[in-house]
Amino acid sequence: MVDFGFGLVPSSRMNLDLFDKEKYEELAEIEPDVRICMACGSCTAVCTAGKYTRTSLREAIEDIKNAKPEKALEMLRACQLCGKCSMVCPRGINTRHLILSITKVYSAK
Amino acid sequence: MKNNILIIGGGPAGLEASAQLQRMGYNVILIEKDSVLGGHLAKWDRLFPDGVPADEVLSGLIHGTEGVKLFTETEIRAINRLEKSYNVRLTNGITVLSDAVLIASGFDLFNAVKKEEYGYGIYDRVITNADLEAYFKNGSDKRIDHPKRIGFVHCVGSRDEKSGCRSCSKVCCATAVKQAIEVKESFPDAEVFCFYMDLRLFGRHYEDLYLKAQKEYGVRFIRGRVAEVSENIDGSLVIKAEDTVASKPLKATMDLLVLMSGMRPSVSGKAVGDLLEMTVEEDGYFAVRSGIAAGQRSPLPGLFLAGAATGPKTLPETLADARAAAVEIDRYLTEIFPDARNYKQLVRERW
Amino acid sequence: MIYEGKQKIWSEYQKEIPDDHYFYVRSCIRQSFFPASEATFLDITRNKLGKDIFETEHHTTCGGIAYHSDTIPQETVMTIIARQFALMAKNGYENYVCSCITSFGLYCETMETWREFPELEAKIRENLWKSCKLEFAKPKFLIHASDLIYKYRKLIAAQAVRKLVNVHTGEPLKVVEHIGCHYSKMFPSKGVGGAEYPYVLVGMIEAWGGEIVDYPERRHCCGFGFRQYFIKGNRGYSLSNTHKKFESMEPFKPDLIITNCPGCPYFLDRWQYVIAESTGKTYGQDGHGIPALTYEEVAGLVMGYDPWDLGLQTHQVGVEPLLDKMGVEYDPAKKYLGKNGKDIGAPAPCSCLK
Amino acid sequence: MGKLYDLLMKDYRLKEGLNACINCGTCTAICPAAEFYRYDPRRIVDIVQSKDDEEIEKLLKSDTIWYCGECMSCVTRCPRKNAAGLIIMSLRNLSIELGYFIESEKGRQQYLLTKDLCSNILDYGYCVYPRRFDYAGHPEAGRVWEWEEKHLDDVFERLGGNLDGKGPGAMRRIPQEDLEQIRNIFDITGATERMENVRKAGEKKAAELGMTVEEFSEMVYKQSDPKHLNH
Repeated sequence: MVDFGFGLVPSSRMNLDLFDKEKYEELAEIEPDVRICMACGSCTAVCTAGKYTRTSLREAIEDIKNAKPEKALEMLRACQLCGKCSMVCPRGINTRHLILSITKVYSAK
Repeated sequence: MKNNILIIGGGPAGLEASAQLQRMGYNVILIEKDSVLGGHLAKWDRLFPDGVPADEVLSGLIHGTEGVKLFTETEIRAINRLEKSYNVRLTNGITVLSDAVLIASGFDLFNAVKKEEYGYGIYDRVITNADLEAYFKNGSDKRIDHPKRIGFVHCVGSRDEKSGCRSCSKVCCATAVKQAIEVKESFPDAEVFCFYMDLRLFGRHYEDLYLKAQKEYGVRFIRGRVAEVSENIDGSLVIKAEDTVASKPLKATMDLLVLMSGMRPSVSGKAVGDLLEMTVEEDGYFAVRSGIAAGQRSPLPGLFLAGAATGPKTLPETLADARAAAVEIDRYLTEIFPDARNYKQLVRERW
Repeated sequence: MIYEGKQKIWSEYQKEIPDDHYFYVRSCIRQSFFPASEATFLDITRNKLGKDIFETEHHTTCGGIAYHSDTIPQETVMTIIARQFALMAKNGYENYVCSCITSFGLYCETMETWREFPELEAKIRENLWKSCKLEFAKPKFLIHASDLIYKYRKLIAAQAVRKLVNVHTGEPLKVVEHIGCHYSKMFPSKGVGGAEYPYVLVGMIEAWGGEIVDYPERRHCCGFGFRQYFIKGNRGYSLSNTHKKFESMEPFKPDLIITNCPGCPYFLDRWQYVIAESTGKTYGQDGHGIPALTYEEVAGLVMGYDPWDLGLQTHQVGVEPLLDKMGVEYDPAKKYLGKNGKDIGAPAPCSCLK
Repeated sequence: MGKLYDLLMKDYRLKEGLNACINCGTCTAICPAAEFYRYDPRRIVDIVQSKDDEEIEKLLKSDTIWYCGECMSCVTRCPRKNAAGLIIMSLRNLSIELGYFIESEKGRQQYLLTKDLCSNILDYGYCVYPRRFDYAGHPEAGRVWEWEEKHLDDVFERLGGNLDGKGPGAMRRIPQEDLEQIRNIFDITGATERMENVRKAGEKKAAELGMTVEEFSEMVYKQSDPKHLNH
């Protein structure tokens, strides 16, 4: 193989065809409120961990829906489960339970 | 008080205004260019937010027009303003001397072919909101064959200066959410996506509909306008958008894509307006007399407007408009019109 | 795919193309990499179609590549363009035909900007006089050279000795068209067929007997990207965009790619080579690539020009499978000969791409 | 608010290219650069229309504005008739004028681009000149170019070209008087001055990095930090 000094580079395009519907249904089974997030960002705005690390529940939910669960787990790794997000969610999502559920479902191999 | 009132357009606005004015004792003449009454409502299956059948609403409206002189498949050939009244020649040969005229010419659905990059009329599985309603009503459309993934594209011919349509069409967001639910009811295994810029769910119960679509039907809402559509070798569609919440481009394969065609000013309404030299605003809809308090009055005395002739409206808004028009017409015909000596002055003061 | 739907759109984007008397301006990239294409174009228009098409040795680059690599100011490129236009007028022409798509787009943009900002036009007029002592002029018609071939596609078909048909099966060849981005993406009305379903190349293929295949990434850029190619460190961008197109067209098994932009055939050709040599992947049959030709080359093939006179040997992707399908007679031994049969060697073989 | 924004607004490309953006993302959705770089043209437009000088300055000094390939595909898509590509061009223009371009790895490439492309134009009247397009620097040009490069005169003669010849034809020698006119145009429209400034900025940067101009050029030509790319 010839080395040209450059090569194909990775694409940022999210491919919804890769979305794992079964896994998502598994998550929605134990935490149905994952469906009702409006991506308003209130959770991220008040996130204690988000101040110092790249933590965002809003992004994590998006990542799951955009077929990037590994990124979702990364987004939640620094979460301390302080629960501030559950106080501000306009849809009343039990965010702590959602975070725990995401970790549980998507960490399992 | 048996003034003649001509109402142009047999859609919801025209029907409701006819019914109200008939009840007040006026002699109402309603003309409709199509062979059936109801306008777009006649082609719709169910209505947001609570899913009542359009047929039911329409038959209620038609029922109320008993006694109204109704001419279908009839348009205006010529219209002249006399001193106070309008002399109108219809295409069916009848001439009407009308003391007040109500234009309820409604809207046209945006011709989705014009949004070329979405491929309506080119790609087999791209349909419009109207096509989907027809499918719900008639139960068949060869383009809809057990789709597993269905996308809804908001803002087609709305909020789009490229297509010459800057304004929001108001009803499409709620229609998309309603149709997303219905399509999910028809195809429970399907994944359903809505691509939107802003969800404009402003009306009563609309937000509930949105919540229901997410919670009970698992509809996925993606904030990002669809940029282009193309066709795979198997006829499925590739759509591209940016998920603007994630700030990343995305693509998805769909078996069916529904374009939410917006509202455009009615072409036949515009033709009537041209006969009367009525002013239209930059957006193509008729101008009301002045400002937000003008209600249903046009700039011309005795000439009134109701419904989507003055811009996109929901059905309840259109009906409210029609009732308001009836009240204003009544006021005009009782307070201004009869006073022959002071007519001009009264028009100046009160029109 | 509903063909009539496309026809409807095509009918809405027809531009006026004058009948005769053209002022021809060359393309930097086409001259450098496909000189025979320009020669063929002039031969067809002059000698086969009998048109008056004039070229002056005094014209230069329009500066478009430098401009789109952000190395010269807008005022500079506009003054160079004004100079080109002035040369046209000076030689008594008003129909400006350019070989380059970057130029074409830039001319359209420049004329539009002048229309919108007359004070800028005045400035350029002054610049032109100061720098070149030339009188400012604007073309009556601005057309791309592919517009001309499109206009005369049926006359060319009438003179053709063969069609874009597989002589062994009788089936039409499957052709992918690739339109240069700057042809109509900025000003859809300036291109034949508009921006979404351009007809300029489709019309040629239809007239010459081929079958167009439309694939999902048809509208996507070849990935040239000016600075994204010229600098080695950026070439991953360019390569990856072409790769994306080939991955998308692969299932359609095209026999041929036809292009109207000078750069695209180079990139669609050479990036296939790089993909093959660095990853082992090829997109044609049995380890071959898919030939990416200029529209002049395709016109020349149907009109019976010798493939080596057309310069098809300067493509890295071998064209022989295409020539075999079309029933073109060629002498493999003459492929790399110089003028009058001079032996000038041959390129080294590729390790992967056939 | 807005000294840099005001400077940008002097650029006709910005006047043409910036209407009110509604952040719909149709530009990013189809942008070749948004897919292969860490890049989002929608956000660039949004930053410019915010008129926030601090953010605009960051942009002007960043790699971000150099990712666009100027294919202008975004222009076809925008529902508000914005042209993200033109906005990028005016940002790049200002970044060069203010000397900010040299701060970023991608911006720095202007040093080589300006030198090569402008000298091609001034010396030969072409943006691309085959004798200056070397196989060593362009291995992707293929074995066929490796061969052509060795036999350029013969290949051009064979293919009906007129390489460095008199009169019209492909790659003809453009008369000196015409090249003089192009030089005049460069002089009075600011291109010559820009070339000088870019050259000086590059040489200064090379000195700062303790490199010779050749070493600097080599680095600029080949360098590509993985941070530009998606993971």
